[in-house]
Amino acid sequence: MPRKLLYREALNEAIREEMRRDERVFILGQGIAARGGSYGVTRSLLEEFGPGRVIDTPIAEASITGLAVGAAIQGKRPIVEIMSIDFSTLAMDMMVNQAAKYPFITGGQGKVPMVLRTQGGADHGLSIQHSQSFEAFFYHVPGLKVVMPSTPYDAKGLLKTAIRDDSPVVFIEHKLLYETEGEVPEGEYTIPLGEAALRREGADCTVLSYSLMSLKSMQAAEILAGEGISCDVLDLRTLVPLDRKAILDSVKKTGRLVVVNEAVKRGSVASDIAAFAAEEAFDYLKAPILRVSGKITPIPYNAALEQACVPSVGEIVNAVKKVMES
Amino acid sequence: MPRKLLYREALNEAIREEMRRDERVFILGQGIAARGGSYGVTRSLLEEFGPGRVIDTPIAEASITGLAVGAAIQGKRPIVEIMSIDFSTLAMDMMVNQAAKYPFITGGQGKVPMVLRTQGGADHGLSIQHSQSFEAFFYHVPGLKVVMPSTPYDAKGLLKTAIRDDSPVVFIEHKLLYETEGEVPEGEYTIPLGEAALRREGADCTVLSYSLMSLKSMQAAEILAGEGISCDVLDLRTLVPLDRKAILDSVKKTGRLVVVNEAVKRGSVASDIAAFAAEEAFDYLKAPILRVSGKITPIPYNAALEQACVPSVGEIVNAVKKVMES
Amino acid sequence: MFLPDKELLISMYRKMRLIRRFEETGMEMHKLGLIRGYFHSYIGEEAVAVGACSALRRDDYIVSTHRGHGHCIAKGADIKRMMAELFGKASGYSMGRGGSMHISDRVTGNIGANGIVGGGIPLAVGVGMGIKLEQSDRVAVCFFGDGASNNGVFGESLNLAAIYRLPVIFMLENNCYAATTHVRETSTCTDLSERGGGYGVAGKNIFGNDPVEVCRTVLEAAEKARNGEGPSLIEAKTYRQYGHHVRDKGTYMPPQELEIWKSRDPLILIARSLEDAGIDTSEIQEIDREIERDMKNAVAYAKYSQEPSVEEFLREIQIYE
Amino acid sequence: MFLPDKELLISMYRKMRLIRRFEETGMEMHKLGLIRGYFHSYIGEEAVAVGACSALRRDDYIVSTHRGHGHCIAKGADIKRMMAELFGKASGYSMGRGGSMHISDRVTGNIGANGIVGGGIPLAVGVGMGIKLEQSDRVAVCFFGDGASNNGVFGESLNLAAIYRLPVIFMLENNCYAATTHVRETSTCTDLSERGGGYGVAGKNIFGNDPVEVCRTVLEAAEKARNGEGPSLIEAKTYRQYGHHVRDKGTYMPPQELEIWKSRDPLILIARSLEDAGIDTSEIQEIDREIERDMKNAVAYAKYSQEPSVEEFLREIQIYE
Ligand SMILES: Cc1ncc(C[n+]2csc(CCOP(=O)(O)OP(=O)(O)O)c2C)c(N)n1
Ligand SMILES: Cc1ncc(C[n+]2csc(CCOP(=O)(O)OP(=O)(O)O)c2C)c(N)n1
Ligand SMILES: [Mg+2]
Ligand SMILES: [Mg+2]
Repeated sequence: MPRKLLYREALNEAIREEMRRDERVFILGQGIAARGGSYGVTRSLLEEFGPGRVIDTPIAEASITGLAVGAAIQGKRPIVEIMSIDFSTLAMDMMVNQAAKYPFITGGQGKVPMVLRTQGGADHGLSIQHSQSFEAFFYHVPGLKVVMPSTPYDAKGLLKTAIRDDSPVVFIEHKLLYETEGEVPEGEYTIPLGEAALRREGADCTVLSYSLMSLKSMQAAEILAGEGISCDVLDLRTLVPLDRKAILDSVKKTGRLVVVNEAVKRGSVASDIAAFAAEEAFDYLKAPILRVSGKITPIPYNAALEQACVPSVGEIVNAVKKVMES
Repeated sequence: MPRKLLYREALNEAIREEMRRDERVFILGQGIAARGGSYGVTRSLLEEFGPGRVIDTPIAEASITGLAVGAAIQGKRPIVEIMSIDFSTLAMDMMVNQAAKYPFITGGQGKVPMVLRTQGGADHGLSIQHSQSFEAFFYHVPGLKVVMPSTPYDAKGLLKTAIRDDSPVVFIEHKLLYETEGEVPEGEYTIPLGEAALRREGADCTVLSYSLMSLKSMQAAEILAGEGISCDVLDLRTLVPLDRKAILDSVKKTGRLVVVNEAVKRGSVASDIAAFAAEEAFDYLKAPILRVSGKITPIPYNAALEQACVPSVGEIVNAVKKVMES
Repeated sequence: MFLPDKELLISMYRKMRLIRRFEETGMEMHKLGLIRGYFHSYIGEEAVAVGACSALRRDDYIVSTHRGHGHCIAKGADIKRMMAELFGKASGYSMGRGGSMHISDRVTGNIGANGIVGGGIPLAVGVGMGIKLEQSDRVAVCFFGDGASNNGVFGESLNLAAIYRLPVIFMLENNCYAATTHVRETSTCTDLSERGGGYGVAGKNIFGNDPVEVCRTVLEAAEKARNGEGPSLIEAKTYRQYGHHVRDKGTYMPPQELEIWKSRDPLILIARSLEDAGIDTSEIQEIDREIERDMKNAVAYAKYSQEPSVEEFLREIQIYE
Repeated sequence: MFLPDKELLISMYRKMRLIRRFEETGMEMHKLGLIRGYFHSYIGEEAVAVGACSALRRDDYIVSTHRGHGHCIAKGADIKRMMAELFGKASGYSMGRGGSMHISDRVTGNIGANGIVGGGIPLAVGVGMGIKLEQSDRVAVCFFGDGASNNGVFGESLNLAAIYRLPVIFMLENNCYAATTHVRETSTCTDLSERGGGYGVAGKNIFGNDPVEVCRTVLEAAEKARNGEGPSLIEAKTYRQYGHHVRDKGTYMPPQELEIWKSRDPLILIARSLEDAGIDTSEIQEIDREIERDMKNAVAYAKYSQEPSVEEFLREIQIYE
């Protein structure tokens, strides 16, 4: 029977394996050592690797991120954990103006092999400043790679690759995925950045998403299948580099595209992918490209309001049905 | 003869008039008092309003922005100048998690009538960390308004409106516009946020842009007119709120859309507008929606490289010609 | 020297007790599933908020934190609307949109709590600038934690307040922990108040579990601020008697440490002061009974208040389009 | 006590003089339109970079600023490639992509300049962490200005370096100005080195125009760092003898202030030290002549180097897709 792990366990294993493999890898963040991180991802790493390589930090998001950048330039392979992507606003300068730019500044000589691990997404009533989805910020910045896995298997394989990558990688987890389970083989494996996964094949419409929304898209596709509509469900897995070929292949095949993400619709990655398709696959399109995204609002606390802001399976189903009418 | 002013003079007049009109208005930033700002926008305000309302600050972008947020909550109408939008990365938390959220947190009771004035864009070899276009960051954040005027007339009228607005407004100038001249009437006027300006009417294609790129789009339209292609040139002026109606009206009329902006193409405002059109005007489109945007790279120093990264008039012309072929 | 009168002692006791009971009740409600999200209890730290706010006028401002219920109550917030907010109800301070980490109250000058650690510090400086521009003699008290003092905005903001001589009192609540991290691990200095000097803000260290000492210190700082003599930094040493939030059991907190601090629990100390001042136990019991009644009412109010309407919400957020 | 030998004095003179001439030449080239963008001259501050780097080993690191030419040269950069970078040429340190504010040099351990004021400070802490992980005895010197010390990362980073005991020397170049703003206006303290104490980093104040004093202080700090005793903060008082950048005339700088500082120009002071040490003027004149020749060569190299190819550039940036 294939082994199953939780998403957080898969991440833990990835970090552990890479720390064993390469002594230049170290990890720092708030409460990641003895406590094992807010979501348990770094549990018992301290015991194995000691306080020199598993480092608790003060609340100083800008400078701990900058520390990672500096250490990466110096030749280490740091992983910095920002507890919540909402707080990455404090580290923006270090990511945007330092990490992303350094290889360019040095004509490619200087590498910045660091990973910024963080988590986003709405739930549990964490509300306004603990529920946001900010991948669009990083997506817009040349020099950063952006990874958003949806399964334990991908989480492990992509994090290992991210740690080995010579560019700064923003690795964004989702708070609702940590306790999800999935198959993760025992042996060593990695997944290259920039390859989308076709989760389900269909002929009528492409449903494109990533992170938690991939799971919801699969549920929607299941429902739609029951109504005779078959979907390609494409999980991007990495946003930068973007698997343009997979997107175009699917859209050219189905002629219809629904892009789903949890982030606020305006200025989202979904918008960018829709624009890309409208530019590159226009002649194949049979219907408007619809985006199913988070509402344009801060995320509220009340459970019903909170849920109203996040794309639902029903909304995805409706969007697909709508494009099927064209 | 109608009066002409430089863009920076128009901005100066807007600030001066609003400071005269409302004693709650004050301005702070680095070198904005005696020095009059890096681009001369705040010249001689110190003399008229004194150091209590025209305030030089240390290099502390996060906290001077936070100061503005706090003072706005308390009932003032601060204008904070961030010398270069590249440095707004340091103030992201204050804009994204504080300014944008406060009215929501208080159920609309708490207002944040502040303006963050800054400037972006590439030229003069200012290179990697002084040339960027970051409007997409702010555009993605519900609760912020975003204004990017291209003419002295708009600069004045929109800045006055921004100062009077009860929401936080990010007002983005362009370093190449400060010394451009245009008509600015003597009397008091304001321009509402959320109204695009149709700079030129045509039937074949809509060229949509804002800030400096509006000027380049007009030049492109002129060239295209000489070749028998007539364009609607739409200058958005404000990005949030977005004049969706003007966009749709034009695109439905011409059936073709080219979106131009200077920012890096991936994840840009241009992408979002293209996605919007692909969603809402699909049935009217005769051709792919093309984006003419900044190259996906940090901005280099060398003059030829720098210019290669910024959209040129020629690229706009070519994009329009390309969609005309469809 | 400042000596509190009976009235002040009683009013401080009342507020401290109310905070204690509010937190206990809230934690219970959280366990029952009636409150969601993060709930950071102020138990053990009541003397800081109450001592500080007792030194303030109603028209003075405070800026609060994620651990903000105590600040709200100390400044005079309505516990019914607070509890309603925790229940996510339309009658709550944020119409159910914010929850525990986002309560603000215009009426009592509470600029609001903050989910970003350190996020309120620059805002307090702005409030101080607003006051200065009005040339009024109000002050702003900025509450923040030991953890927040490691966020860069702390140093930036102290410096701004100093150079502009703003009427801001930086009230550092050193409760020994930032989440699960002991303050020893995030600073090599014993006293965080030492961080003020280099920015031109005189720092002071006080025992934060004695509301009288806190009140006295803030009164002095406020007088200075009202006289245009600028900001102060006060480090109040106190202790978080529970885990970081409701679901954190605080297993990393050494039992002896907890015991020592429980032996100087602020409610024990204020009770002793009441006794010393010759205040009758029956009077205190009466206050306790009133508080129980008020708490019950608050919970009932929260329970029976309406949920916010999703439709209305979706209509209202169109302003963000 | 540390006493510099002749060789050290001469080598310091050579570097200081080279920096001076590099800056003078660069400003000239800027006025001729051969250099674009910002050009921040280090004239008047040469003793800080040269004094500090003379205390370092070649395998030690430095982190630089927007006013970084002096740091480059002091650590041993090749002025030909520096000038080529300023000319935007393919042979420049950043292949013409960065210009004045972005020169770095792996060979000499120069992590690089920075267009973000304060941006390098956390990076230096990271370099220090990298050294610590290697358990080597290298050190990192982090140069930054008085203005940068108001950026929040300053306090954050000092604290990080202190708690992890990192081998980082924070070298605050107080040249009296941050752009057009006098340090008096941005700090109420006379000594910015006072900011260290609260973060657990001992601060020291020195006269920054005397390279011997700078070298001695950095040697001590480096020894401490190499012994695992952690970071230091050194404030070097110096003066920016020109406007903020080439096009800033510096009209706001009081003439008396400038005069006082010109009377203690670091090049005058080192020349005096050379004299005191009995070094022959002919030897010095020979050095000056060599520098002139090297400068000429550097300009020629820059001039005749190739422009970077736009096509190649556009091909290369595809890695960002
Ligand atoms: C910028 C930021 N980083 C991290 C967090 C997560 N977090 C919430 S409370 C907390 C601890 C805060 O410690 P302190 O400032 O001492 O306040 P206390 O909780 O002790 O009252 C942390 C790390 C956050 N909310 N914001
Ligand atoms: C974060 C940031 N804010 C503002 C600027 C604009 N700026 C460039 S240099 C400078 C002054 C820096 O002063 P200081 O740190 O004292 O260094 P100095 O120029 O005196 O060497 C300013 C404000 C910047 N580059 N980065
Ligand atoms: Mg604490
Ligand atoms: Mg300076």
